[in-house]
Amino acid sequence: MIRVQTEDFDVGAELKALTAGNTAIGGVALFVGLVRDMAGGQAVGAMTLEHYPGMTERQLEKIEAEARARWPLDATLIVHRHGRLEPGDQIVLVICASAHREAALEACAFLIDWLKTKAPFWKSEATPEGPRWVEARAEDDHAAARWQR
Amino acid sequence: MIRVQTEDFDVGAELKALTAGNTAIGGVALFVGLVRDMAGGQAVGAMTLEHYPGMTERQLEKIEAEARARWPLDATLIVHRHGRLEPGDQIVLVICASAHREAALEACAFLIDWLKTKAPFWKSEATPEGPRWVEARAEDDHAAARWQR
Amino acid sequence: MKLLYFAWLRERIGRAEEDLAPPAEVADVARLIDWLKARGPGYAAAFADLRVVRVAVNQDYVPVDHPVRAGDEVAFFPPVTGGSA
Amino acid sequence: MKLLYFAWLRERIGRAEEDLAPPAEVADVARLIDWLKARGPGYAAAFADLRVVRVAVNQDYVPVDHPVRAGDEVAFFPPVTGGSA
Repeated sequence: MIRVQTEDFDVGAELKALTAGNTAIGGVALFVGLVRDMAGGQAVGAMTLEHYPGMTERQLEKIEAEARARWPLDATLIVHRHGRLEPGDQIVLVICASAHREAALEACAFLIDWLKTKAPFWKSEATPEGPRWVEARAEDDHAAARWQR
Repeated sequence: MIRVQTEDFDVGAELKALTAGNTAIGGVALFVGLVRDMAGGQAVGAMTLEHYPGMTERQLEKIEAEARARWPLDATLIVHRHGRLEPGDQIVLVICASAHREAALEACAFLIDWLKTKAPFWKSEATPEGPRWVEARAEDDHAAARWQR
Repeated sequence: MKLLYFAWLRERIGRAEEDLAPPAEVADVARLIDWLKARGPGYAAAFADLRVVRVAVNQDYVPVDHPVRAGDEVAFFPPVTGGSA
Repeated sequence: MKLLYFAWLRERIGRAEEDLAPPAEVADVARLIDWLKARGPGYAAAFADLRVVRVAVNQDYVPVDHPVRAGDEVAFFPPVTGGSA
Protein backbone atom coordinates (compact mmCIF):
# COMPACT_ATOMS: atom_id res chain seq x y z
CA MET A 1 0.00 0.00 0.00
CA ILE A 2 1.28 3.48 -0.74
CA ARG A 3 0.17 6.90 0.43
CA VAL A 4 1.35 10.43 -0.36
CA GLN A 5 0.08 13.00 2.10
CA THR A 6 0.77 16.25 3.93
CA GLU A 7 -0.43 14.89 7.30
CA ASP A 8 1.86 13.19 9.80
CA PHE A 9 1.61 9.41 10.31
CA ASP A 10 1.46 7.26 13.45
CA VAL A 11 4.11 4.53 13.13
CA GLY A 12 2.62 2.32 15.85
CA ALA A 13 -0.89 2.51 14.38
CA GLU A 14 0.38 1.80 10.84
CA LEU A 15 2.33 -1.22 12.10
CA LYS A 16 -0.70 -2.63 13.92
CA ALA A 17 -3.02 -2.08 10.95
CA LEU A 18 -0.58 -3.75 8.57
CA THR A 19 0.11 -6.87 10.65
CA ALA A 20 -3.26 -7.34 12.41
CA GLY A 21 -4.65 -10.84 12.02
CA ASN A 22 -1.74 -12.16 9.93
CA THR A 23 0.05 -14.65 12.20
CA ALA A 24 2.20 -15.88 9.30
CA ILE A 25 4.35 -12.77 9.81
CA GLY A 26 7.52 -13.40 11.81
CA GLY A 27 9.44 -10.20 11.24
CA VAL A 28 8.64 -6.60 10.42
CA ALA A 29 11.29 -4.11 9.31
CA LEU A 30 10.46 -0.42 9.47
CA PHE A 31 12.27 2.70 8.40
CA VAL A 32 11.27 6.18 9.47
CA GLY A 33 12.92 9.21 7.88
CA LEU A 34 13.06 12.39 9.96
CA VAL A 35 13.93 16.00 9.12
CA ARG A 36 17.42 16.77 10.41
CA ASP A 37 18.41 20.19 11.69
CA MET A 38 21.78 19.91 9.94
CA ALA A 39 22.54 19.25 6.29
CA GLY A 40 26.00 19.43 4.77
CA GLY A 41 27.28 21.00 7.97
CA GLN A 42 24.78 23.87 7.82
CA ALA A 43 21.91 24.58 10.22
CA VAL A 44 18.52 24.03 8.62
CA GLY A 45 15.13 25.28 9.76
CA ALA A 46 11.90 24.26 8.12
CA MET A 47 11.90 22.60 4.72
CA THR A 48 9.34 22.27 1.99
CA LEU A 49 8.96 19.06 0.06
CA GLU A 50 7.57 19.49 -3.46
CA HIS A 51 6.46 16.48 -5.48
CA TYR A 52 4.94 15.47 -8.82
CA PRO A 53 1.37 14.35 -8.11
CA GLY A 54 0.46 11.39 -10.25
CA MET A 55 4.01 10.35 -11.08
CA THR A 56 4.83 10.01 -7.38
CA GLU A 57 2.04 7.50 -6.79
CA ARG A 58 2.89 5.68 -10.02
CA GLN A 59 6.58 5.36 -9.09
CA LEU A 60 5.87 4.31 -5.50
CA GLU A 61 3.49 1.60 -6.72
CA LYS A 62 6.09 0.32 -9.19
CA ILE A 63 8.78 0.26 -6.50
CA GLU A 64 6.49 -1.54 -4.07
CA ALA A 65 5.52 -4.12 -6.72
CA GLU A 66 9.20 -4.69 -7.50
CA ALA A 67 9.97 -5.37 -3.81
CA ARG A 68 7.07 -7.80 -3.56
CA ALA A 69 8.30 -9.61 -6.67
CA ARG A 70 11.83 -9.95 -5.27
CA TRP A 71 11.10 -10.97 -1.67
CA PRO A 72 8.37 -13.09 -0.03
CA LEU A 73 6.53 -10.26 1.71
CA ASP A 74 3.20 -10.53 3.51
CA ALA A 75 2.55 -6.81 3.72
CA THR A 76 4.21 -3.57 2.66
CA LEU A 77 3.52 0.10 3.26
CA ILE A 78 5.14 3.26 1.94
CA VAL A 79 3.97 6.64 3.25
CA HIS A 80 5.70 9.79 1.98
CA ARG A 81 4.80 13.27 3.13
CA HIS A 82 5.07 16.51 1.17
CA GLY A 83 4.62 20.17 2.04
CA ARG A 84 6.21 22.09 4.89
CA LEU A 85 8.15 20.12 7.52
CA GLU A 86 10.13 21.14 10.61
CA PRO A 87 13.29 19.53 12.07
CA GLY A 88 12.27 16.38 13.94
CA ASP A 89 9.18 15.83 11.77
CA GLN A 90 8.61 12.47 10.12
CA ILE A 91 9.02 12.49 6.31
CA VAL A 92 8.77 8.92 5.13
CA LEU A 93 7.74 5.51 6.45
CA VAL A 94 8.53 2.12 4.94
CA ILE A 95 7.23 -1.11 6.48
CA CYS A 96 7.94 -4.62 5.17
CA ALA A 97 6.50 -7.70 6.88
CA SER A 98 7.51 -11.26 6.07
CA ALA A 99 7.64 -14.74 7.55
CA HIS A 100 11.42 -14.30 7.58
CA ARG A 101 13.43 -11.41 8.96
CA GLU A 102 16.00 -11.40 6.14
CA ALA A 103 13.30 -10.69 3.53
CA ALA A 104 11.75 -7.95 5.66
CA LEU A 105 15.10 -6.23 6.36
CA GLU A 106 16.41 -6.43 2.79
CA ALA A 107 13.17 -5.27 1.19
CA CYS A 108 13.01 -2.32 3.59
CA ALA A 109 16.57 -1.23 2.72
CA PHE A 110 15.82 -1.71 -0.98
CA LEU A 111 12.71 0.47 -0.84
CA ILE A 112 14.32 3.34 1.03
CA ASP A 113 17.33 3.32 -1.30
CA TRP A 114 15.02 3.47 -4.33
CA LEU A 115 12.80 6.14 -2.84
CA LYS A 116 15.86 8.34 -2.47
CA THR A 117 16.72 8.09 -6.15
CA LYS A 118 13.43 7.49 -7.98
CA ALA A 119 10.51 9.05 -6.09
CA PRO A 120 9.92 12.54 -7.55
CA PHE A 121 10.29 14.68 -4.44
CA TRP A 122 12.43 17.79 -4.09
CA LYS A 123 13.50 19.39 -0.84
CA SER A 124 13.88 23.11 -0.37
CA GLU A 125 15.58 23.93 2.93
CA ALA A 126 15.26 27.17 4.84
CA THR A 127 18.81 28.24 5.71
CA PRO A 128 20.10 31.44 7.33
CA GLU A 129 20.91 32.59 3.73
CA GLY A 130 17.38 31.85 2.51
CA PRO A 131 15.74 28.85 0.86
CA ARG A 132 18.03 26.41 -0.94
CA TRP A 133 17.18 23.41 -3.13
CA VAL A 134 18.87 20.33 -1.75
CA GLU A 135 21.23 18.68 -4.22
CA ALA A 136 21.10 14.94 -4.82
CA ARG A 137 23.94 12.95 -3.28
CA ALA A 138 26.06 10.68 -5.48
CA GLU A 139 26.09 8.16 -2.59
CA ASP A 140 22.36 7.74 -2.96
CA ASP A 141 22.77 6.63 -6.56
CA HIS A 142 25.44 4.18 -5.42
CA ALA A 143 23.17 2.84 -2.68
CA ALA A 144 20.37 2.29 -5.18
CA ALA A 145 22.72 0.81 -7.78
CA ARG A 146 23.67 -2.12 -5.51
CA TRP A 147 20.14 -3.48 -6.01
CA GLN A 148 20.48 -3.49 -9.83
CA ARG A 149 20.57 -6.89 -11.47
CA MET B 1 19.19 0.96 26.16
CA ILE B 2 18.15 -2.65 26.73
CA ARG B 3 15.16 -4.20 28.50
CA VAL B 4 14.12 -7.78 29.19
CA GLN B 5 10.49 -8.10 30.20
CA THR B 6 7.34 -10.22 30.14
CA GLU B 7 5.08 -7.26 29.26
CA ASP B 8 4.29 -6.24 25.69
CA PHE B 9 5.84 -3.07 24.25
CA ASP B 10 4.36 -0.16 22.27
CA VAL B 11 6.50 0.37 19.16
CA GLY B 12 5.19 3.87 18.46
CA ALA B 13 5.76 5.03 22.04
CA GLU B 14 9.28 3.54 22.15
CA LEU B 15 10.14 5.25 18.87
CA LYS B 16 8.90 8.62 20.10
CA ALA B 17 10.70 8.32 23.44
CA LEU B 18 13.97 7.37 21.73
CA THR B 19 14.02 10.14 19.13
CA ALA B 20 12.27 12.97 21.04
CA GLY B 21 14.24 16.20 21.00
CA ASN B 22 17.14 14.85 18.94
CA THR B 23 16.88 16.63 15.59
CA ALA B 24 20.29 15.31 14.51
CA ILE B 25 18.54 12.01 13.70
CA GLY B 26 17.72 11.57 10.02
CA GLY B 27 16.79 7.91 9.87
CA VAL B 28 15.43 5.30 12.24
CA ALA B 29 15.44 1.59 11.45
CA LEU B 30 13.22 -0.68 13.49
CA PHE B 31 12.72 -4.41 13.61
CA VAL B 32 9.81 -6.10 15.34
CA GLY B 33 9.77 -9.88 15.77
CA LEU B 34 6.37 -11.56 16.01
CA VAL B 35 5.27 -15.07 17.02
CA ARG B 36 4.35 -17.02 13.90
CA ASP B 37 1.62 -19.66 13.86
CA MET B 38 3.77 -21.91 11.67
CA ALA B 39 7.27 -23.21 12.28
CA GLY B 40 9.00 -25.79 10.11
CA GLY B 41 5.71 -26.45 8.32
CA GLN B 42 3.90 -27.32 11.57
CA ALA B 43 1.07 -25.40 13.22
CA VAL B 44 2.14 -23.77 16.48
CA GLY B 45 -0.03 -22.46 19.30
CA ALA B 46 1.36 -20.58 22.25
CA MET B 47 5.07 -20.63 23.00
CA THR B 48 7.12 -20.07 26.12
CA LEU B 49 10.37 -18.19 25.98
CA GLU B 50 12.86 -19.11 28.72
CA HIS B 51 15.97 -17.03 29.31
CA TYR B 52 19.03 -16.74 31.54
CA PRO B 53 18.47 -13.72 33.80
CA GLY B 54 21.69 -11.82 34.30
CA MET B 55 23.50 -13.25 31.27
CA THR B 56 20.73 -12.01 28.98
CA GLU B 57 21.12 -8.41 30.09
CA ARG B 58 24.92 -8.73 29.98
CA GLN B 59 24.92 -10.10 26.42
CA LEU B 60 22.38 -7.54 25.17
CA GLU B 61 24.46 -4.71 26.61
CA LYS B 62 27.60 -6.08 24.95
CA ILE B 63 25.84 -6.43 21.60
CA GLU B 64 24.41 -2.93 21.84
CA ALA B 65 27.83 -1.47 22.73
CA GLU B 66 29.37 -3.30 19.78
CA ALA B 67 26.79 -1.79 17.38
CA ARG B 68 27.43 1.69 18.77
CA ALA B 69 31.17 1.21 18.31
CA ARG B 70 30.75 0.12 14.69
CA TRP B 71 28.19 2.66 13.45
CA PRO B 72 27.54 6.34 14.22
CA LEU B 73 24.29 5.86 16.13
CA ASP B 74 22.40 8.53 18.05
CA ALA B 75 20.14 6.15 19.95
CA THR B 76 19.54 2.41 20.22
CA LEU B 77 16.98 0.25 21.97
CA ILE B 78 16.65 -3.51 22.37
CA VAL B 79 13.56 -4.93 24.08
CA HIS B 80 13.20 -8.71 24.37
CA ARG B 81 10.25 -10.44 25.98
CA HIS B 82 10.19 -13.76 27.79
CA GLY B 83 7.42 -15.95 29.21
CA ARG B 84 4.29 -17.17 27.46
CA LEU B 85 3.48 -15.69 24.04
CA GLU B 86 0.68 -16.33 21.53
CA PRO B 87 0.84 -16.24 17.71
CA GLY B 88 0.80 -12.61 16.59
CA ASP B 89 2.41 -11.39 19.84
CA GLN B 90 5.47 -9.18 19.67
CA ILE B 91 8.70 -10.86 20.89
CA VAL B 92 11.55 -8.49 20.20
CA LEU B 93 12.11 -4.88 19.23
CA VAL B 94 15.31 -3.31 17.88
CA ILE B 95 15.54 0.41 17.11
CA CYS B 96 18.62 2.18 15.71
CA ALA B 97 18.60 5.92 15.05
CA SER B 98 21.34 7.76 13.16
CA ALA B 99 22.00 10.87 11.14
CA HIS B 100 22.35 8.53 8.15
CA ARG B 101 19.96 5.81 7.04
CA GLU B 102 22.71 3.35 6.04
CA ALA B 103 24.07 3.25 9.60
CA ALA B 104 20.60 2.83 11.08
CA LEU B 105 19.63 0.02 8.67
CA GLU B 106 22.90 -1.90 8.95
CA ALA B 107 23.10 -1.67 12.74
CA CYS B 108 19.50 -2.87 13.03
CA ALA B 109 20.20 -5.92 10.84
CA PHE B 110 23.43 -6.59 12.78
CA LEU B 111 21.65 -6.51 16.14
CA ILE B 112 18.82 -8.81 15.15
CA ASP B 113 21.25 -11.31 13.58
CA TRP B 114 23.32 -11.36 16.77
CA LEU B 115 20.30 -11.61 19.04
CA LYS B 116 19.30 -14.76 17.18
CA THR B 117 22.63 -16.44 17.85
CA LYS B 118 23.95 -14.94 21.10
CA ALA B 119 21.09 -13.83 23.36
CA PRO B 120 20.35 -16.70 25.78
CA PHE B 121 16.66 -17.31 25.02
CA TRP B 122 15.05 -20.67 24.30
CA LYS B 123 11.65 -21.20 22.71
CA SER B 124 9.35 -24.04 23.63
CA GLU B 125 6.44 -24.29 21.19
CA ALA B 126 3.08 -25.84 21.93
CA THR B 127 2.34 -28.22 19.04
CA PRO B 128 -0.51 -30.72 18.54
CA GLU B 129 1.99 -33.38 19.78
CA GLY B 130 2.86 -31.40 22.92
CA PRO B 131 5.57 -28.89 23.78
CA ARG B 132 8.71 -28.95 21.67
CA TRP B 133 12.00 -27.09 22.11
CA VAL B 134 12.76 -25.13 18.96
CA GLU B 135 16.08 -26.09 17.37
CA ALA B 136 18.55 -23.42 16.30
CA ARG B 137 18.79 -22.85 12.57
CA ALA B 138 22.16 -23.10 10.83
CA GLU B 139 21.11 -20.11 8.66
CA ASP B 140 21.05 -17.95 11.76
CA ASP B 141 24.70 -18.72 12.45
CA HIS B 142 25.48 -17.84 8.84
CA ALA B 143 23.55 -14.58 9.11
CA ALA B 144 25.49 -13.63 12.23
CA ALA B 145 28.82 -14.76 10.76
CA ARG B 146 28.66 -12.21 7.95
CA TRP B 147 29.23 -9.48 10.57
CA GLN B 148 32.45 -11.12 11.83
CA ARG B 149 35.64 -9.25 11.13
CA MET C 1 1.54 18.71 -25.19
CA LYS C 2 1.43 19.34 -21.45
CA LEU C 3 4.72 20.50 -19.99
CA LEU C 4 5.49 20.40 -16.26
CA TYR C 5 8.43 21.95 -14.40
CA PHE C 6 9.49 21.23 -10.81
CA ALA C 7 11.79 22.69 -8.14
CA TRP C 8 14.40 25.12 -9.53
CA LEU C 9 13.40 24.43 -13.13
CA ARG C 10 9.94 25.73 -12.25
CA GLU C 11 11.49 28.79 -10.58
CA ARG C 12 13.79 29.60 -13.51
CA ILE C 13 11.08 29.14 -16.13
CA GLY C 14 8.60 31.04 -13.98
CA ARG C 15 5.70 28.63 -14.26
CA ALA C 16 4.73 25.14 -13.06
CA GLU C 17 3.01 23.98 -16.24
CA GLU C 18 1.89 25.04 -19.67
CA ASP C 19 0.24 23.62 -22.77
CA LEU C 20 2.34 24.04 -25.90
CA ALA C 21 2.15 22.74 -29.45
CA PRO C 22 5.73 22.38 -30.74
CA PRO C 23 6.18 21.93 -34.52
CA ALA C 24 6.28 18.40 -35.95
CA GLU C 25 10.09 18.27 -36.19
CA VAL C 26 10.29 18.44 -32.36
CA ALA C 27 10.04 14.65 -32.22
CA ASP C 28 12.07 13.72 -29.15
CA VAL C 29 13.02 15.08 -25.74
CA ALA C 30 16.39 16.48 -26.86
CA ARG C 31 14.78 18.51 -29.66
CA LEU C 32 12.00 19.62 -27.31
CA ILE C 33 14.62 20.99 -24.91
CA ASP C 34 16.37 22.87 -27.74
CA TRP C 35 13.04 24.31 -28.86
CA LEU C 36 12.18 25.39 -25.28
CA LYS C 37 15.61 27.02 -24.75
CA ALA C 38 14.90 29.30 -27.70
CA ARG C 39 11.72 30.57 -26.03
CA GLY C 40 13.51 32.83 -23.57
CA PRO C 41 16.30 33.32 -21.02
CA GLY C 42 14.36 31.55 -18.22
CA TYR C 43 14.17 28.39 -20.29
CA ALA C 44 17.80 28.74 -21.34
CA ALA C 45 18.82 29.02 -17.67
CA ALA C 46 16.69 26.05 -16.65
CA PHE C 47 18.23 23.81 -19.31
CA ALA C 48 21.79 25.18 -19.13
CA ASP C 49 23.22 22.03 -17.53
CA LEU C 50 21.43 18.89 -18.68
CA ARG C 51 23.43 16.71 -16.28
CA VAL C 52 21.11 17.93 -13.52
CA VAL C 53 17.86 17.69 -15.47
CA ARG C 54 15.67 14.58 -15.38
CA VAL C 55 12.81 13.93 -17.79
CA ALA C 56 9.59 11.96 -17.47
CA VAL C 57 7.18 11.33 -20.34
CA ASN C 58 3.73 10.28 -19.21
CA GLN C 59 5.09 9.89 -15.64
CA ASP C 60 7.91 7.46 -16.44
CA TYR C 61 11.61 8.32 -16.52
CA VAL C 62 12.96 8.52 -20.07
CA PRO C 63 16.31 9.30 -21.74
CA VAL C 64 16.64 12.39 -23.96
CA ASP C 65 16.24 10.39 -27.19
CA HIS C 66 12.75 9.33 -26.12
CA PRO C 67 10.04 10.40 -28.62
CA VAL C 68 7.47 13.05 -27.70
CA ARG C 69 4.17 13.67 -29.43
CA ALA C 70 0.98 15.70 -29.11
CA GLY C 71 -0.98 14.67 -26.04
CA ASP C 72 2.09 13.64 -24.03
CA GLU C 73 2.71 14.88 -20.50
CA VAL C 74 6.39 15.84 -20.39
CA ALA C 75 7.98 16.80 -17.07
CA PHE C 76 11.40 18.32 -16.36
CA PHE C 77 12.95 18.33 -12.89
CA PRO C 78 16.24 18.05 -10.97
CA PRO C 79 17.55 14.76 -9.53
CA VAL C 80 15.15 13.78 -6.76
CA THR C 81 15.88 14.44 -3.08
CA GLY C 82 13.02 12.83 -1.19
CA GLY C 83 13.18 10.12 1.44
CA SER C 84 15.39 11.16 4.29
CA ALA C 85 18.97 11.12 5.51
CA MET D 1 30.33 -23.65 42.25
CA LYS D 2 26.89 -22.62 41.06
CA LEU D 3 25.58 -24.71 38.17
CA LEU D 4 22.66 -23.60 35.97
CA TYR D 5 20.75 -25.64 33.38
CA PHE D 6 18.34 -24.28 30.78
CA ALA D 7 15.72 -25.59 28.34
CA TRP D 8 15.97 -29.33 27.66
CA LEU D 9 19.17 -29.67 29.68
CA ARG D 10 17.19 -28.48 32.70
CA GLU D 11 14.42 -30.96 31.91
CA ARG D 12 16.79 -33.93 31.49
CA ILE D 13 18.77 -33.13 34.63
CA GLY D 14 15.58 -32.43 36.54
CA ARG D 15 16.63 -29.15 38.13
CA ALA D 16 17.33 -25.56 37.14
CA GLU D 17 20.32 -24.99 39.40
CA GLU D 18 22.42 -26.49 42.13
CA ASP D 19 25.49 -25.72 44.23
CA LEU D 20 28.20 -28.35 43.92
CA ALA D 21 31.81 -28.66 45.02
CA PRO D 22 33.65 -30.76 42.44
CA PRO D 23 37.09 -32.11 43.41
CA ALA D 24 40.18 -30.05 42.57
CA GLU D 25 41.07 -32.08 39.45
CA VAL D 26 37.85 -30.85 37.80
CA ALA D 27 39.71 -27.81 36.51
CA ASP D 28 38.00 -27.02 33.20
CA VAL D 29 34.57 -27.23 31.54
CA ALA D 30 35.30 -30.53 29.75
CA ARG D 31 36.29 -32.26 33.01
CA LEU D 32 33.29 -30.72 34.77
CA ILE D 33 30.99 -32.24 32.13
CA ASP D 34 32.62 -35.68 32.56
CA TRP D 35 32.26 -35.41 36.32
CA LEU D 36 28.56 -34.39 36.00
CA LYS D 37 27.78 -37.24 33.54
CA ALA D 38 28.91 -39.72 36.20
CA ARG D 39 26.34 -38.33 38.66
CA GLY D 40 23.36 -40.08 37.03
CA PRO D 41 21.43 -40.94 33.87
CA GLY D 42 19.74 -37.49 33.67
CA TYR D 43 23.15 -35.79 33.46
CA ALA D 44 24.40 -38.41 31.00
CA ALA D 45 21.36 -37.76 28.78
CA ALA D 46 21.76 -33.99 29.00
CA PHE D 47 25.42 -34.13 27.94
CA ALA D 48 25.12 -37.00 25.43
CA ASP D 49 25.69 -34.76 22.37
CA LEU D 50 28.03 -31.88 23.14
CA ARG D 51 27.51 -30.37 19.67
CA VAL D 52 24.20 -29.01 20.95
CA VAL D 53 25.43 -27.85 24.35
CA ARG D 54 26.66 -24.30 24.94
CA VAL D 55 28.55 -23.20 28.06
CA ALA D 56 28.83 -19.89 29.86
CA VAL D 57 31.17 -19.21 32.78
CA ASN D 58 30.24 -16.15 34.79
CA GLN D 59 27.71 -15.22 32.09
CA ASP D 60 30.12 -15.20 29.13
CA TYR D 61 30.31 -17.85 26.42
CA VAL D 62 33.37 -20.09 26.78
CA PRO D 63 34.89 -23.10 24.99
CA VAL D 64 35.12 -26.45 26.81
CA ASP D 65 38.81 -25.97 27.68
CA HIS D 66 37.94 -22.89 29.75
CA PRO D 67 39.01 -23.22 33.42
CA VAL D 68 36.41 -23.50 36.19
CA ARG D 69 37.00 -22.87 39.87
CA ALA D 70 35.13 -22.59 43.16
CA GLY D 71 32.80 -19.59 43.15
CA ASP D 72 32.19 -19.66 39.40
CA GLU D 73 28.69 -19.58 37.91
CA VAL D 74 28.67 -22.22 35.17
CA ALA D 75 25.65 -22.53 32.88
CA PHE D 76 24.79 -25.22 30.33
CA PHE D 77 22.16 -24.73 27.64
CA PRO D 78 21.24 -25.54 24.02
CA PRO D 79 22.00 -23.20 21.09
CA VAL D 80 19.85 -20.12 21.59
CA THR D 81 16.56 -19.58 19.74
CA GLY D 82 15.40 -16.13 20.74
CA GLY D 83 14.68 -13.19 18.50
CA SER D 84 12.13 -14.06 15.89
CA ALA D 85 11.71 -15.48 12.41
